[in-house]
Amino acid sequence: MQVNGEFKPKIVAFCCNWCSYAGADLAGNNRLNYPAEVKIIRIPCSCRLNPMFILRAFQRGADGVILCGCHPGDCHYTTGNYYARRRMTLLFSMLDYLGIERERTRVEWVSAAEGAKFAATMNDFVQTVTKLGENRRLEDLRCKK
Amino acid sequence: MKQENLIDAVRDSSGVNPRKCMKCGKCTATCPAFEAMEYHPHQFVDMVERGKIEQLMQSKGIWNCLSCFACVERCPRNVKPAQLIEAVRLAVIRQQGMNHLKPEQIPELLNPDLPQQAITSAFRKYRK
Amino acid sequence: MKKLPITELDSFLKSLNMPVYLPSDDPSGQAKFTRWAEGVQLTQQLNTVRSAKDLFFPQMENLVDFKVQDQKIEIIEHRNVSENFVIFGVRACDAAAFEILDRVFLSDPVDGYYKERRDHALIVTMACSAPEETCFCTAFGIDAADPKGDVTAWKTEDSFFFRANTGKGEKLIAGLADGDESAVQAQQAQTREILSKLPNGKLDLTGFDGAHMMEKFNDSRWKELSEACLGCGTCTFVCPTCQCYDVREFNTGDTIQRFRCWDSCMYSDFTKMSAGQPRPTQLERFRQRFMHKLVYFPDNNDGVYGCVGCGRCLQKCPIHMNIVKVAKTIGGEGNG
Amino acid sequence: MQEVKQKAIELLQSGKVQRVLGWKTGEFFYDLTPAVFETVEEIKKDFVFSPFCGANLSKYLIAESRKEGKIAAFLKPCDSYSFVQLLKEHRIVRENVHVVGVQCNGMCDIEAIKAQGVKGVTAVRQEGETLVCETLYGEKSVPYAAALSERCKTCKSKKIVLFDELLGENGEDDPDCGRFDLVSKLEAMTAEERFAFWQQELSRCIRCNACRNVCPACSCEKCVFDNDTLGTANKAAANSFEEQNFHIIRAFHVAGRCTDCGECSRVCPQHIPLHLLNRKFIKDTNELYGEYQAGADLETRPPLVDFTQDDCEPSVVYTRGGNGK
Amino acid sequence: MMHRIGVFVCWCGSNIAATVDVKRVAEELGKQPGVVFATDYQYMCSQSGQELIQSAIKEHALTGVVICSCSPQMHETTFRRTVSKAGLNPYMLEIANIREQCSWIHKDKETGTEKAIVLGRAAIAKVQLNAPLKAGETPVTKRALVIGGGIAGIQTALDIAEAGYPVDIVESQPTIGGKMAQLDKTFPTLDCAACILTPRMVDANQQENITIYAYSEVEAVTGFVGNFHAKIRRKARYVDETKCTGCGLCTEKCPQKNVPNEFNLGMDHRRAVYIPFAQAVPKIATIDANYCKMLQEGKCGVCSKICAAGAIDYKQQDTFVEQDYGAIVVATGFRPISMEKFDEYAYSQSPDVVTSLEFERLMNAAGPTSGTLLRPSDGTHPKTLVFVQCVGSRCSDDGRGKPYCSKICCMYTAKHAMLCREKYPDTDVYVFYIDVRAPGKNFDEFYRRAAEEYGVHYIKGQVGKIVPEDGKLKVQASDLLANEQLHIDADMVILAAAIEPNPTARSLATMLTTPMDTNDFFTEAHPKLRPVESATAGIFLSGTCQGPKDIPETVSQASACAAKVMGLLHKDRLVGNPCIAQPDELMCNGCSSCEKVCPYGAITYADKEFRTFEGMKVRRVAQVNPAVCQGCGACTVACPSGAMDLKGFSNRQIMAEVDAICK
Repeated sequence: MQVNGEFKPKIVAFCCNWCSYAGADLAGNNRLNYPAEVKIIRIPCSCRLNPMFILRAFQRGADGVILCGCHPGDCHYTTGNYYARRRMTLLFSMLDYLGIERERTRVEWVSAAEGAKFAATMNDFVQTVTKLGENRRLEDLRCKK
Repeated sequence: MKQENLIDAVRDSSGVNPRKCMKCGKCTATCPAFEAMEYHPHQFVDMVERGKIEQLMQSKGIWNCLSCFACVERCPRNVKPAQLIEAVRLAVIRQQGMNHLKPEQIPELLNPDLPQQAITSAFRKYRK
Repeated sequence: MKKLPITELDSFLKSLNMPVYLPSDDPSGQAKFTRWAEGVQLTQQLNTVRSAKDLFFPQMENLVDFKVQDQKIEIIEHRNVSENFVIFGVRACDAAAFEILDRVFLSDPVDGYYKERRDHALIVTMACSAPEETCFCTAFGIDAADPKGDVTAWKTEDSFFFRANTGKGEKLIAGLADGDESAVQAQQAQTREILSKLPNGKLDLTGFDGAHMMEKFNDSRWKELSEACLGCGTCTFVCPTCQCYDVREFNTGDTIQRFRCWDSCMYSDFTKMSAGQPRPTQLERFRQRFMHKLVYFPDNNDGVYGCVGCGRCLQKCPIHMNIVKVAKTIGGEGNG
Repeated sequence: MQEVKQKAIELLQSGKVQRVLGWKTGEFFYDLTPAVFETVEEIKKDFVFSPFCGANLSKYLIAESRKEGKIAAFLKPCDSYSFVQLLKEHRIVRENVHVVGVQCNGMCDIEAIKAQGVKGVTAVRQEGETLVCETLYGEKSVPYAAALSERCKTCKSKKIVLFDELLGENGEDDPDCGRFDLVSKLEAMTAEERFAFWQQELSRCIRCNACRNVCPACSCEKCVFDNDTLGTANKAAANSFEEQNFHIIRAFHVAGRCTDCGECSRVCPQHIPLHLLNRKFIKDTNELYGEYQAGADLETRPPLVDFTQDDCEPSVVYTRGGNGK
Repeated sequence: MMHRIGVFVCWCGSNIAATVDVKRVAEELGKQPGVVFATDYQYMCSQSGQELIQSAIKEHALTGVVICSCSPQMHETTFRRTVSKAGLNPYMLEIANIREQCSWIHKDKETGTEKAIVLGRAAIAKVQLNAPLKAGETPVTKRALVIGGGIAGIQTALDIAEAGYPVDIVESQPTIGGKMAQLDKTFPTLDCAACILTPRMVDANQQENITIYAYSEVEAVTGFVGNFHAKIRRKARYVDETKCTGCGLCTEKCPQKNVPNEFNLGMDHRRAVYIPFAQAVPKIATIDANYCKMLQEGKCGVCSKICAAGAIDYKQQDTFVEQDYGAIVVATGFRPISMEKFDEYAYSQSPDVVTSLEFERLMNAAGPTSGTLLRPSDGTHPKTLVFVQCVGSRCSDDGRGKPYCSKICCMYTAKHAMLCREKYPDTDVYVFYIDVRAPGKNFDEFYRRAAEEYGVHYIKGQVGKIVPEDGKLKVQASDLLANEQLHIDADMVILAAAIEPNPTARSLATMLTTPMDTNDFFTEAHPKLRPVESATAGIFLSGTCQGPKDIPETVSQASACAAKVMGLLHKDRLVGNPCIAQPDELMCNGCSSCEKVCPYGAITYADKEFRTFEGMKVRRVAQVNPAVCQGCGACTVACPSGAMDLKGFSNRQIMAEVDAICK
């Protein structure tokens, strides 16, 4: 999205309820700033993230999608993030294979205690996606203004 | 150079954030050149933090730091005082313009009592 | 009859000063109708993978938008006014298919979207010189060596020959030099010779009519014919005469776009209603497609079959089930 | 070839099975249709096994194995992998199927023959390594190898993984078949080149669903792309996004389950090399999580429903494979 | 059905209102399709705020509620109760987090407001697709498991047991007691650790409701809150617990004398068969298989011969106990970090450089020197002692130490210094500190007494290096206040080593699926409001496994933890989470993908008959056990047909949120 001639990416962050969503809350508690372009969707576990949701986000105009979950081994549901890790690895690889910029998607493990990491991750991700510019390769023009 | 620019220059070239210092003094405790420095490592960090760069630049002590990196090695907060000192030296050298010391001049200046570390450090200081 | 050296096709198309669509090979080597521009070459292949119907009845088109602003809805209709355009190189079968589509879309109630495009089109057909074994246009009385259209074209070794069939066509080729018909006649004779040898060219369709409707409908062999059908839409989508569409909506976030898109009677959700699916199994869907083409359509349209024998479904069906096999299984004695 | 037909007759005559799943003759030599035969007469008249029996019969067994009585199915190596995968997913009632393994020397493709410039082919005969084609325009010859279906040129295995009886010799896996060569080639391209490649390929998609409907792994009761209540229905490939979306998700849904039978590419009326998507997933899972062949056995956990604690991170994509910068 | 949605925007005082224009948010969201009422209020969570919501629900016949406020982690439960009291299903509520994830991170009001509107829109989009949900119920096993038998575990177990519930303590060491048993005196009262701890150990042993599994480890835990199932490995002691009387004769006669005594931190030796200390509970001998000649070489058998009770059993094997529990308490404690990486302090070069815990043993009457302070190197009486604070604590460097303050060092160092000076007035005692942190009750007074009454030299500054030379320890340090570098020849140096969580905690956390922080301390469910619960329901935290603590704090947390456990065990049934997986049987094809990824084994399959156009057909379809499903959603993605969905986080709901956010 262009705001006053400046590109502001749309970022969808899927956060698992137990670690990363709480980590995002902690970032808030500690007043750690990160760009407002990041909007968080709460999911119970990183393994709830269906690849269809990621593609849907891109279709609807997202420029970057990030999944945050508990660190491997710390999943609230024991093994959810291990499955998420494989699914996302393969999906990202496929997107890359189709020539879609590989930096538009990311997975980061953020625990409930890592408010600072959450903010830093979001800052970095927004910066990366801003550099890439608007998502053109996986866009649905019908959904663009 | 303006004051703020100097502070930024020192912070940038050292890559050190002096605010991380918790003032434990372990750097000073560990410094082998303690006696030769009018501003001891922990003070040095504090002065950078307070922006007293020009005062440090005029200090003789900065040339007495051996760059042994003991303070860097032992600092529990990863503050790296020696790198700040190096950055201040650089700031001084940059102001001197092209007044470089040539490597071949160094042997004449050498004193048998000078520690090896200081020679290495001298190269670092003057080849810039 | 007008004549144009092959080498001058580009300058001729350019001189027309309107959009021209012609079959051209895409990078994968398949022919498809492509908007002509400098460098777009006419294909050497017999026919395009998809028929020319796309140009009048595109696979998807928006009909109307419902724009949602807060709690209000604004309705925006899509009525694109077309400019005149030329479809160049339509084979006899596809040209005949236009007439079938016309019967559907131009009869009352007229489909405005289709009519708009149809009215603005000039059709330049291209006679066949090398039919494939899958061709059976002759079964429907189509002469591939002398197709219809506003203008008919023949392509020989080095030249195109054009004959105008309508006033619009006349104007289109008015600027070209006259040419001798003998080359065309020679080619026609040769083509007709091949056409007479087409393996399915004499497909016997007797009995496929309204009078035998229930007999055909209740034939027990639909089961074995439909057994292997995958229920995909390949045959319908490559077919030049299939004209069914679905109307669906897409929510872009602030606008509901109502669009229509090709549908296939082979799909399990075809004509699905709130009460359910009127043709619940693949057998019924399969039967529908062929009954429509061979019985219902001619019964309602002066005996005109809903097939032009282009052979695309014979080539493309993943399991090689097609209208010829159906006609031969359920149809007339003459198929032997 | 006659041996196969003989076996079909024998099985039916002996009462061992009540039906036979095989291929039925067509109008031409190449347009064979999968068919269920119930009488010896039908078999004698129409059963055929030839180099044009490309269609994978396994998927039909989902429905056929649930019917009364036992059915004999003739499965080629490729088909047998699909069969085992379907068994693994509890889609086929095993006891109702009598599997006859048939060896295959690679199936021919009429489109490959036509791509050699042969038009109007009406009949064909094999003479050594050559296919002699009778056409409307006289006789033409094509090397047998050139007539092979694309997928058969990089055949991964001639092994029939499961059978009740076997006609001919069982073959073996061919780890050097080079089936990933094209994938590697694509990986080595830049992201821009890959994007251009796939745009050009996928833009031809007409969403006829042939790839999905033929796929033995796509055996869902209802596909997500047909599901109106789920909000994922997608009937027309309205634009490049929907083309990408459909094919990415379809490939993802069959990842770890796709046996690489190649039917998707065979049936695509637009010749989109869809198998290259599935092979990408297979290549990735092999490289990242260890070799895995769907349908090779009934026990091994497919890579997407498995994990190890030290699996690579998704960031591996940023640094791995072709230098897509 | 079109929902009638109410939107409630909370100011949270100025917490939200300062950077989000709440009025505009309410106004904008009020225009959204389906929204029939929108308002803002200062504190939605207050009594009057909740009443406002309730009256709006009734007045406007709302069918869905969106509250734009703080994180759902904070008040989701509160607001669910609120809407439920007004007659709405509690799951017809969605919360837009506009505080933690919006107002608190954005400084610009325009930015904050815009984002709050988007987040509100997403919540509205989601609530449109919400369906009333009803939670299932599961019974509660009225028994608790306490992992770790230190003072924290003992206290928690005693409190629970006294409330009448059975408790099992699993302790990996041969005796309960933990680190506190190794301490000499305790600050700030200077009462002896053993004197206050051992009676509690005995109580635990005698309490009828407590079963102590010492020398045991938790092998596996399955299940969920109220219904855990644990497998406990009882390691072979080679001594029959039912026969051993704890007379200790074997521990005197065992010929294997050179086993480093871990209770005294290796500063003296014990036998291969041993009882860690006199007051051990249970007081049962244990044979150390690594050193026992009989077990290693098959020769010896002395202990067996002299044991009157016939308790020695060289053939003993590990055994397993399996038990159901309603709640699990983690009390795995801490240990001092290794000093290996701190070469500058010469810990590995000189035995006279000791850690504080070692110093505790050197001062303890039951320790290796029987309570006389002697230099470990030569047994002489040290004259000059240097205490170094914060060794490895507050370190943000490359992984040598820990970034946190270990909390207890300031106080125990003051205690050590004070005790030294008291017992040996001829000593010079220096404490090098960065800050002295003494915020507890009577703590600062205690520290000041050390400095003022006992003449301990407190020097602000750190020790830079220690070099052992000529029997002395050359200490080089800084005195920041005098701006000097000090050189002290010390006889002994005592390092206040940072503490770290028990190394087994990480694997336990994985087993319990309980989150940990980067330092391997267990994370509490909320740092302020739920300090003794873990984020995993039914798992509670007691003592230093959650973070550094001194004894009084540990004990109070242990009791708080017990109270929470009792609260849980008191319930007969637990209302479950209704947000669980649900298969659409019409779409399920029974492929088993979902079952393979379910961590709880909640999915089974059944052959069911379905009416189709071709008659009745039997298909294999997935079934979810609602009592076992925890709602992670792994199955929903494994399912290719989308037949498996998650209530409360359905495919359509999440996609609606995506759409609303990207709009």
